[in-house]
Amino acid sequence: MTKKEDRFTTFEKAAGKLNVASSPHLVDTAMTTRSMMIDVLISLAPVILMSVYVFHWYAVKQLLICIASCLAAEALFTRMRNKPFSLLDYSAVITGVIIAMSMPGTAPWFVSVIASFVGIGIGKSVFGGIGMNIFNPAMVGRAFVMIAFAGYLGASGYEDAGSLVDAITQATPMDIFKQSGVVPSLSVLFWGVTNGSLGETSAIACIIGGVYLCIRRTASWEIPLGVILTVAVLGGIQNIVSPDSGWTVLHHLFGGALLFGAFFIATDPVTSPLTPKGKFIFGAGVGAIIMLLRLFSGYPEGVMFAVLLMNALTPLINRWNVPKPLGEH
Amino acid sequence: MADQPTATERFIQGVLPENPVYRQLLGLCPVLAVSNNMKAAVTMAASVTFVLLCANVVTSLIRNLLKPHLRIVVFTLTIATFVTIADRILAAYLYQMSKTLGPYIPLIIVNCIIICRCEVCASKQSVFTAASDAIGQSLGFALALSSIAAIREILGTGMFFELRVLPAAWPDWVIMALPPGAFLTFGVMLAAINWISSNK
Amino acid sequence: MSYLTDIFLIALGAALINNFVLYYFVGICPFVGVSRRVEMAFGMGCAVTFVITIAAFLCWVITTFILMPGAPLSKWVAGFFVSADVAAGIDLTILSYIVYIFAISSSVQFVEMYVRKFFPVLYSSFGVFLPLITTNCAILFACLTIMSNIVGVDNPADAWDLGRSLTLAIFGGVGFTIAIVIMAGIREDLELCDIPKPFQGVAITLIVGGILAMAFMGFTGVDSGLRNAMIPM
Amino acid sequence: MMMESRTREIKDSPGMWERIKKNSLVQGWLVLLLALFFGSALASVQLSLGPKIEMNKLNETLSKVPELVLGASRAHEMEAKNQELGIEPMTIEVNKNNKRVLYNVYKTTYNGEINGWVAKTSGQGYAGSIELLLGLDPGMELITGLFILDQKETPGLGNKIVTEQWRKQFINKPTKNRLIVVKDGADAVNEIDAITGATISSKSVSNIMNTAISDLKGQLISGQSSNR
Repeated sequence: MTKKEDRFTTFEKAAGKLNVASSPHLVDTAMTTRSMMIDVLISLAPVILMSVYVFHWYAVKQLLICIASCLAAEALFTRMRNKPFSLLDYSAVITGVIIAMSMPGTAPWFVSVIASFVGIGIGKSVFGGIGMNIFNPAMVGRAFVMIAFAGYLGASGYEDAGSLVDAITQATPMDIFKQSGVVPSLSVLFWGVTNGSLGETSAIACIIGGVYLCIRRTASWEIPLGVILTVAVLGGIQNIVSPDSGWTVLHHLFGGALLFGAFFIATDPVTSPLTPKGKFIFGAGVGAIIMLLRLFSGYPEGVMFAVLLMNALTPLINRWNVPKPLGEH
Repeated sequence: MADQPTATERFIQGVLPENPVYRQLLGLCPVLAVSNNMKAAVTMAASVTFVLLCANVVTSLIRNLLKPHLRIVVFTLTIATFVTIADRILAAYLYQMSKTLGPYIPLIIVNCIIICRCEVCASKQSVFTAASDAIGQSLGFALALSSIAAIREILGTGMFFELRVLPAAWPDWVIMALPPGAFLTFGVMLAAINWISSNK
Repeated sequence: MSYLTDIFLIALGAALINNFVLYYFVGICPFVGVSRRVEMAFGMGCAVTFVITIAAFLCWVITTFILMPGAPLSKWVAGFFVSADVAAGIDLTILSYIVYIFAISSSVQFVEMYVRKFFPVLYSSFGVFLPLITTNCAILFACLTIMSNIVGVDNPADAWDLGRSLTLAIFGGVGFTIAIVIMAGIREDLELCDIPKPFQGVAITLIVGGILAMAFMGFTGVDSGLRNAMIPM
Repeated sequence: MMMESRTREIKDSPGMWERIKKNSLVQGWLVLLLALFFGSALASVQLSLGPKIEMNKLNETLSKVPELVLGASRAHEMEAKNQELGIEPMTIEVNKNNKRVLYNVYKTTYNGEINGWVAKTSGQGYAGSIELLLGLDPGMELITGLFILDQKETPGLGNKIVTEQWRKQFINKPTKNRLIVVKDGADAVNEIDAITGATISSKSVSNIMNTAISDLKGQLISGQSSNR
């Protein structure tokens, strides 16, 4: 049995105890990695559809490149370890989809390939493969290329005047705001007909997919709640301090990769804490770091760094919130 | 001192079997910090060679006079003096490079390789052996440092010793010139060396 | 206000943005060596923070009053032997490295004695790390940074005062503690992982260090962002 | 030496000799001797190399001055003809909001005529401080050059401020209006193109220059007249 399943059952039991009255039928202790991963794929569907609708073949191209290279990387690295190779757990596919959805549509092909190989290789295989990784593989790959190829992925990654899609010729809403203080309308951010990384533009798609994940209990609701609450509170404080900036709490919530990160990236059960309380702390930490980086850092968006930092703190959070052994109340 | 290795053995051991970086894992700060281009790496390796050679020779010369409880003080004093001299020479003749290396030259003082060699070899063996040990260890250090610097400079800038080796269309992996690139390159190299030596 | 801002930004820079371990690579040896258990790592971190503060204090005093060109104490002493002009030009910075390393080793000795005598409990928890600290580059690095901010500045008014120097030292130590404790937490978890053989040990530690460094890169620019927010241009 | 001390040990009263031998100063004779030896080595290094290092520090700035005032081609031309620019370093003190700010300024002269100013200044960049040299014409009406001495900007993005291609757009900009960084092609005289993806670094440089120019403008002209 892998460590992930161990952890997962521990958590499921803990969660089952807590939620016994409200939703006992949803607790599925026999849930396998594979059915979980299929759930994640289903929940990503609205985001994928929305990105294909907004970005057309840019989204399709990124998806194909990332999924193919993640699978290739997975195959290569499991072969190097002489382990049986199976694509049936879909985890590499999900890493690929998440990397693709976090890329700007115009990112060159090699950036996506490098992100996938680094994500699977350094983020996952060196730690022993599925269920063992400390850091979210997709975010390891994404942060690697963000730092390595900031020129393609930063502000300028989104501006390709020669492209066919209208949205791509604009800068991202976060970026426009950071550089010149122009505030986009909330409805644009909500529906997502604007520029940004493929999966992050549409708030509504992220919410639909995320709520599905939480209802299916594949993702624990404490993490997105923690992220959103913290961002709302800190965004509110920022609004009080500088009321004339025009970038409201809702802008903070709907803009950038926040919802995508909160629902699909931070909720990875392997790299987040075990207990509900730990999960909430984890979410709150992600939210706080996102706000710190958004308001002050030079990088346009802080979600990947925030998730990596909190992944690093997860073992410590687990230490201080040890899940109670079974039979103890 | 029949059981002590001879000068030749010391030299050979230092280069590969007991490579200070890959095998003994000593002196990691400069290996990570100044390995983003070859010029800096070579200058660093040369400075370490100078300090290690001088410190080893001086220690070996006075080895019979050393009192056990004062020997660390003597080592530190010797090393710090030669590091200061190396630092001033660099500032006088390679001013830009000495600015680039910045605090990492004075940090040679606390580089464990040097104090370790003084303790293990120079304070027990003859001047000749100590000198060949110093050269062997420095060569090993230089090899390790430049192996990492070569990878980082080529991937990070497409250049080697500031000469272009990769086509101009090469997208620079900026991360390689930055701290994460140092950790990752060294980690992967170390694993590769472990893998090769375990397959022998 | 602007002094406090300065202190705050130095602290933030030393602890997070330009973390001693993950950005400047100083203190790598304990970072890979003493990071197997969280308690040990925390003890090491505390010991380093303690020593670094004392060493930085000594370093600042010695540099300002004795070593730097035109330092008051050496000017006064030399005044007895040579003419005032020559005395004012005395520059002892060439001795700085030697002086610092001895200041560090004597502060380690002092801290060890003091802690053993007055805080035996504390001594039993981190006393074992104290002798190791002399060769920890983080401490010498803090001294060198302080020195370059006293001697290396163009404008004498910009030279760091004691407050700035101590802030850098304390928060450098805090940054070291943060990095090493996070690392230890991860390494405790790694023991359960099926790490490929060549990567076991130091190699995986370095890879984790690399990912941590990547995560900390996210903080780049936070200091200038905060400075702009606090001091409107 | 060891032999000698051993014979002396026998001759002298053993108790007293033991006590002297235990004394830490005597035990440390080697350390003291070495310290003396190393001290003299360092002193000789300092005496022989010290002036050279000082020269290096000065030259780092001075060697850039002709190019900043005259432009690269004129500077090379003058160098080829072995003509030398007179460079007079001075410190300018500016009082700003009750705060003293010091500027290192170099006045360049050729055949007794002032032909430009170079000011050394620094300020906050995107990551760490940026230190730069700014060349101005004699009347301080035009910017004649820009050189980045020290910066810690992001490699691949912000550190492109050191490239000549980016720096050269500052040349011949009038100092009358503040420089403004724009992202989509500079057209007005006081506009500067931002580096793609590094607007903050670009803005930092132009802000540092704006501050220095507005601080120095009045000061230098008056300083110049007082010098006469």
